[in-house]
Amino acid sequence: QQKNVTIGVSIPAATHGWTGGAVYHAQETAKELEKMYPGLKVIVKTSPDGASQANALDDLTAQKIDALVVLPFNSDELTNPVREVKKKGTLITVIDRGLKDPTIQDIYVAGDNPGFGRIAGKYFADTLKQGNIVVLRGIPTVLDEERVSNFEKAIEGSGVKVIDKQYANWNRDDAFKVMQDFLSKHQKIDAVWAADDDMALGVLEAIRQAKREDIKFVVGGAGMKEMVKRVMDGDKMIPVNVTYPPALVATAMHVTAANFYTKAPMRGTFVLNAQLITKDNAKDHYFPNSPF
Amino acid sequence: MDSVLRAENISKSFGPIEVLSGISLDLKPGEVHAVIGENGAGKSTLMRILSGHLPPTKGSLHLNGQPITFSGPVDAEAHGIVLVHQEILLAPDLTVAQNLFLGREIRRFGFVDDKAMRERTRAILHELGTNIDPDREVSRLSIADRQLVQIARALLVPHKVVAFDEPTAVLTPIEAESLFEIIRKLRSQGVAVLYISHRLNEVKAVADRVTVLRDGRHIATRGIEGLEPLEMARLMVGRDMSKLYPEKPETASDQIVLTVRDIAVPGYVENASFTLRRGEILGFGGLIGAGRTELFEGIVGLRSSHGTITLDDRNVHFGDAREAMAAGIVYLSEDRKGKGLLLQQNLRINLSLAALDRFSRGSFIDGSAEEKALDRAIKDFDIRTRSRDLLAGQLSGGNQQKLLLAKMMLLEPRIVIIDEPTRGVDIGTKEQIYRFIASLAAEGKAVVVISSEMQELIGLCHRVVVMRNGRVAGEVAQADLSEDSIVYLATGVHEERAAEIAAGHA
Amino acid sequence: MTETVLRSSPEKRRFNIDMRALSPFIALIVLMIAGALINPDFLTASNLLNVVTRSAFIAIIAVGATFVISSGGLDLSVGSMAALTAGLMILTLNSLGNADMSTLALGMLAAIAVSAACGLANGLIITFGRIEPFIVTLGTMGIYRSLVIWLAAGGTITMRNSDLRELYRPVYFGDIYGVPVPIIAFLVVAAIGALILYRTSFGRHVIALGSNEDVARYSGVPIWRVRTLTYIIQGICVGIAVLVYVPRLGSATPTTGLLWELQAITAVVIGGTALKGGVGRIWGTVVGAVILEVVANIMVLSNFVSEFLVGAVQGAIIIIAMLVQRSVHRGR
Amino acid sequence: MTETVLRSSPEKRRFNIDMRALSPFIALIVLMIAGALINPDFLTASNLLNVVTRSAFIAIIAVGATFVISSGGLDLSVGSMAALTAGLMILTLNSLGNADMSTLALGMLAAIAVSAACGLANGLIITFGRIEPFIVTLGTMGIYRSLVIWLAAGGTITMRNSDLRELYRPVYFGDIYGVPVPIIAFLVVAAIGALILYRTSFGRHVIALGSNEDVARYSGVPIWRVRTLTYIIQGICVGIAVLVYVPRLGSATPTTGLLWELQAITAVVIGGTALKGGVGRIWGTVVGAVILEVVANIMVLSNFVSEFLVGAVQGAIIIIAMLVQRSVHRGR
Ligand SMILES: Nc1ncnc2c1ncn2[C@@H]1O[C@H](COP(=O)(O)OP(=O)(O)OP(=O)(O)O)[C@@H](O)[C@H]1O
Ligand SMILES: Nc1ncnc2c1ncn2[C@@H]1O[C@H](COP(=O)(O)OP(=O)(O)OP(=O)(O)O)[C@@H](O)[C@H]1O
Ligand SMILES: O[C@@H]1[C@@H](O)[C@H](O)OC[C@H]1O
Ligand SMILES: [Mg+2]
Ligand SMILES: [Mg+2]
Repeated sequence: QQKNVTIGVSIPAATHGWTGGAVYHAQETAKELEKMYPGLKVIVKTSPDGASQANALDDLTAQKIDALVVLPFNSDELTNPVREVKKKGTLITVIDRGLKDPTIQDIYVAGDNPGFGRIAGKYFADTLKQGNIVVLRGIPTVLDEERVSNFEKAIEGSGVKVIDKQYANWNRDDAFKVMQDFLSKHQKIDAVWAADDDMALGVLEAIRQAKREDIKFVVGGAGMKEMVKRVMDGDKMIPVNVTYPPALVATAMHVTAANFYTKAPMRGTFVLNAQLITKDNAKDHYFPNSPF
Repeated sequence: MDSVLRAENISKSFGPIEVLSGISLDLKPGEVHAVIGENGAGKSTLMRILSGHLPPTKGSLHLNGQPITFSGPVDAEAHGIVLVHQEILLAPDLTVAQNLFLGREIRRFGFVDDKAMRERTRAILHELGTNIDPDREVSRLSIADRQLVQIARALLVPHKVVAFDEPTAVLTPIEAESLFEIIRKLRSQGVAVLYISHRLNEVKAVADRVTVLRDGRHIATRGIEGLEPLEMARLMVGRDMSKLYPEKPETASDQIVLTVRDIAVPGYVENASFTLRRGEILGFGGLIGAGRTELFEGIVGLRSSHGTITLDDRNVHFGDAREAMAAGIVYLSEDRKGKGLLLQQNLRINLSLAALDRFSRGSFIDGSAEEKALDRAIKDFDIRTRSRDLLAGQLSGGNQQKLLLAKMMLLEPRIVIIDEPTRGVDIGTKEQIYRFIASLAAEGKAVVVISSEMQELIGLCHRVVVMRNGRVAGEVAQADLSEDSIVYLATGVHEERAAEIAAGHA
Repeated sequence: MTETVLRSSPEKRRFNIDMRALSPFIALIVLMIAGALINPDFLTASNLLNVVTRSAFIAIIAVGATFVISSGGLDLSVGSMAALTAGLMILTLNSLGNADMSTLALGMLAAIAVSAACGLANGLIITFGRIEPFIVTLGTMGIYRSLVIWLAAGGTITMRNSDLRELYRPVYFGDIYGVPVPIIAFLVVAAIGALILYRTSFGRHVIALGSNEDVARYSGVPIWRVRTLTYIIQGICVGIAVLVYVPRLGSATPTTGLLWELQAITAVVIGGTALKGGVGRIWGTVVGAVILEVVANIMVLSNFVSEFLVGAVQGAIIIIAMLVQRSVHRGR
Repeated sequence: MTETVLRSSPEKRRFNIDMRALSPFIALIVLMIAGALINPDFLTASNLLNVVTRSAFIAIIAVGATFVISSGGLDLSVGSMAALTAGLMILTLNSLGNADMSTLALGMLAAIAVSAACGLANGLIITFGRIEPFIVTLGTMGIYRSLVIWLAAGGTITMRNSDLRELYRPVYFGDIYGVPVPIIAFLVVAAIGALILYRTSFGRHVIALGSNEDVARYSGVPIWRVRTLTYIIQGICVGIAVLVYVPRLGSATPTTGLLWELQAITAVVIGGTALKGGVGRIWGTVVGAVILEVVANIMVLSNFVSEFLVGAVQGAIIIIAMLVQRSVHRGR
């Protein structure tokens, strides 16, 4: 006999590449799961900012959901609104950006923002050892701050020095402009950390235009397929990448659904560690059919 | 002779309010047909219907004997019917030449030919007796100049019928005379001219026939022979109008309330000095652009100015109109649409705007006190409005002037400066306003009247100061008041020569 | 026939006027019918209360924007101002540290003081610098936003004392006789706003200024003071909105209040206030804010729109809502 | 003695006008001096060329916005429209697939067609629906943006054929006698814009419409056509901007063109075009766009502003630039 379950999924709206990927995976997974488990209904909702996400949570609860899968816009802001949902007896799965109060969540599918910064930083310290680098950061948010501060911690003590950093909003165009200006300003730049593949693309274009030979490499992040391909092909400028797959939304949804339809109750933390993608393991991270 | 344009049984209602009922009028080529009537009689409305700006509610129009309906003013223009509006309808940001040719630009190779348009503008304006710079933005012209531009615009298209709605209200006699020349020329070319004016002497001088409206009804149409201004006034108002100007009140005292010494308004006025006494009506005369408006705007703080102003033996300087009002001085702008009234708001809000403090109970406005004040204003100033819910912009031109007067008088000022007090006001109301001004003086208030109507200055004022070119040219005492003495001071030359200069034949 | 001419006139016109003022309400009703058809849960009391409660922030800010816009101005900085105010308020609460009423009161006072000061700054630069409000408030939008980022060092400013948070919670989550506090707050703000705009000389001056600045000046309206005051009122409204906002999410981030200016202006315009000034409809504004929130709510409740297309449907609905309004007072 | 009757002073006025038109240039020069003082690299040819090249998109879009705004309208949808146009153009190129000139030409044609159609849609809804342009274009902004996101299925729309990319690249990165192509493009667009606005009846009608709609109507200006055309011109300008934009990064993302509307409007206003309509200054607009890009450039080149505060300094500089302009023509 068929079991009726409703899962609400609340994630940030597709405002740029990575979130776009997340929405894509959420929608695809929803269809997949509904086919897999008859009786299951998955409602995916996106919100453009923290306050709207809190609203969306209200509205999802109004539709009587059994479980909530949420990628919080912001840990601090969403902690209480998620707690409210929890109070109604809903199963809570949190993705990526954790809540202030971990007791709220039943399942946690962790992305690893500090790790994302740390691994990249470590790569710079190990590979470059010595030199001046510039950093392009994302949109002023907690996760951006976590990434950048951990990056800086990781290069501390090495000979690698950040000579300039600016926000480029996870945006190609902004990154292109900022990089152009960095190139005017600094006669010698040894490498660039762009903290996101969208930005890395803009950076590469600016370097190509300026025909500068001093920059040894650019590291982006989040594993956009074009970039992974270049790592795989051994592009000197893009030696590595750091994972941060938007597909973790899919993982979280699968785990949550399984909680209702398999015998074993799913509780606990599933960590998707940030991983360094190198030429050797790149093919494991290359999904030519994903939009991201 | 066949009529060129004929209106048959025209009625017009705005919502439930009927403002014209069953008007018939026929217009012959080569005649000047004047339409007169009190403020709010429906003259402008009739003109708008004839020129396609408004559709009639009932009745029909016939052009050269054929029934016709206009889809809009542009359509009417295409049929040779043009209207010079009572209010200024020009695009303020465009230059004079651009306005003249708006919607009918002269083109060369697909582009506008500014040079040609500028030349034609200059020529037409010259014909009108003015040298307005075709490249000047309209927003920077005086109202008089705007009116001339508007007339020029109407004359630019080929026309069979030209309607002038109070064209001379803002013009000085010299400019008016050039306009009459034009009108006579039009007539001689077989054009039919509709002419609205509250200056009945003008009507007598230019019109061939006169139609009188009252309360939206047709009262009479007469040939001009034997129809004297006095009779016109009687037909309009429905009673005898023998005496326009009241007795001048005695200048009660020699007590000087306001002394202005060496005041300058940068760019407009230099070294102006005069004194004003209690109970006095002081006139200010001069040609357009003499700087009278700017002088007083400077005094009351609406423009930056420097010099010495002494009010009751105390030196004062006003930073804005509010301070002047607090000191008991109010200034009524000549530009009632641009600076006097909020056209998009109703009568009540307009009436109380300057004197809101007087309508406040505690922190709040007392709506019923406002309503009462409106009742009183409608009565005292004889504001003809068929519904008190109208917006100020829906009042007829003359009634707007009355509303502005009522609004400023709520401040109970000691010194009243009225810029062009009777512009566009009908003869009956004129008389009321004159009596009102005289009574203000009789109460011991001091009144300044800035006017371009020589007769008004002579008939009303104790003394007239004349300005020329931004300076005080001289003063005419009561005993010497005459048109000639004012014109002499205003132009520096005697009258005939002044007319020549104005016409550009200098 | 003639006798009706004068008698019926005031009623008829009243009726017309009322239609204009009513049309946002009618658009709202049409929208609600649509909502009910799309999802029966829409009409539940709890959903409706949620929606109206949520609209409180924007509604309160938009009441202030009604003053600014009807005087012929514009304020793009309200969203950033809200973020800065929330940030400084939380920092004040954190530094005072206690979990008692007086701490809360002080924090609230600080919030209102900050937002009023931000409004004052906008007003002074606009009136004395004589620069287009669009540019000035675009500039201060950047300034206020940056200050939050800087205060938060790129991260978040969060209320630390959880007892204080509990104490403060009812300001968003509580209710009085079943009516949520935010709804009461926004009704009170709207009522006071309406009183000021429609019943005081200042309000009259605002409208006069927006209708025709010259006429206002020649009528002795203290232009500069009135204009500056509208921006201060806008600031205070932002402050009040923040008071209601902070207990909800308990923190301020660099993205707090993002695009609220657009929403506030939209609410004002939907409510029938013209962007060119001279007309101000407080109650229309409030309805406009509710409409915006209802549209968002329907988007979440409906299930047939791909998430990628939500923005498109939302945009289309707002345009359609305006068309509905238009057709209501087509007669004019 | 003629001057007795007429006392106009045309000389004085000429001078005034020129100062107004010149003031954005003066603000730019002041800014450039500041830039040079802050970092000597600022004045290098390569930096200046970069900056002006970058300003091309906004400048081109803002030329269109000058038409819309000086006719009394507003278009908030340009950023989304740019993204949608870029997306559809790339999809067209990808589906044609070849790496030759005719493919490119077809793609470009498609881009202009799409953006002109978007502009037409805006114009028709505004003129026939009689809704405030603010609301209509806010709505279409959401619609166009959503469509890109949907087309990209959340990801990125990228030019697939790398030979075609190489073929197309020079349109952004190439130069003619040392002048980068985008600079040439924007000068040509501005020149044509100026020609249309100042030298054709249509341009005259645009200004008349913005100055006083009633007057324009009575004068036989075809209001509806003129208004709709301004939005179509805006659309075409967006299309041209996209032609220059796409070869730069070869892709369209959901964030392409984000906030361009704000930048375009700011450029227009800095350039001296009033938001209320009736004045249009194409060259001022172009300078305004360059000013915006220079400010951003100086921010990155300077060493003493923390990245947290960049937005604040940027906002302050824009306000100061306007104050400089003001003081230049204080005389008025
Ligand atoms: N749009 C309107 N709505 C309502 N009433 C109007 C409207 N326009 C004019 N009226 C009314 O129509 C009547 C006639 O106005 P009209 O302007 O034709 O008078 P007029 O004879 O030209 O007066 P004046 O000499 O003062 O210019 C007035 O009572 C006026 O208030
Ligand atoms: N906005 C303006 N900008 C520049 N010059 C102006 C402006 N308005 C008026 N002027 C000019 O200022 C001068 C004086 O104006 P105005 O005609 O109002 O004087 P006036 O003596 O009050 O005359 P009147 O009252 O008969 O109109 C004229 O040369 C006029 O062209
Ligand atoms: O939006 C963010 C994305 O751009 C970044 O790369 O990873 C984390 C996401 O939240
Ligand atoms: Mg009239
Ligand atoms: Mg004057």
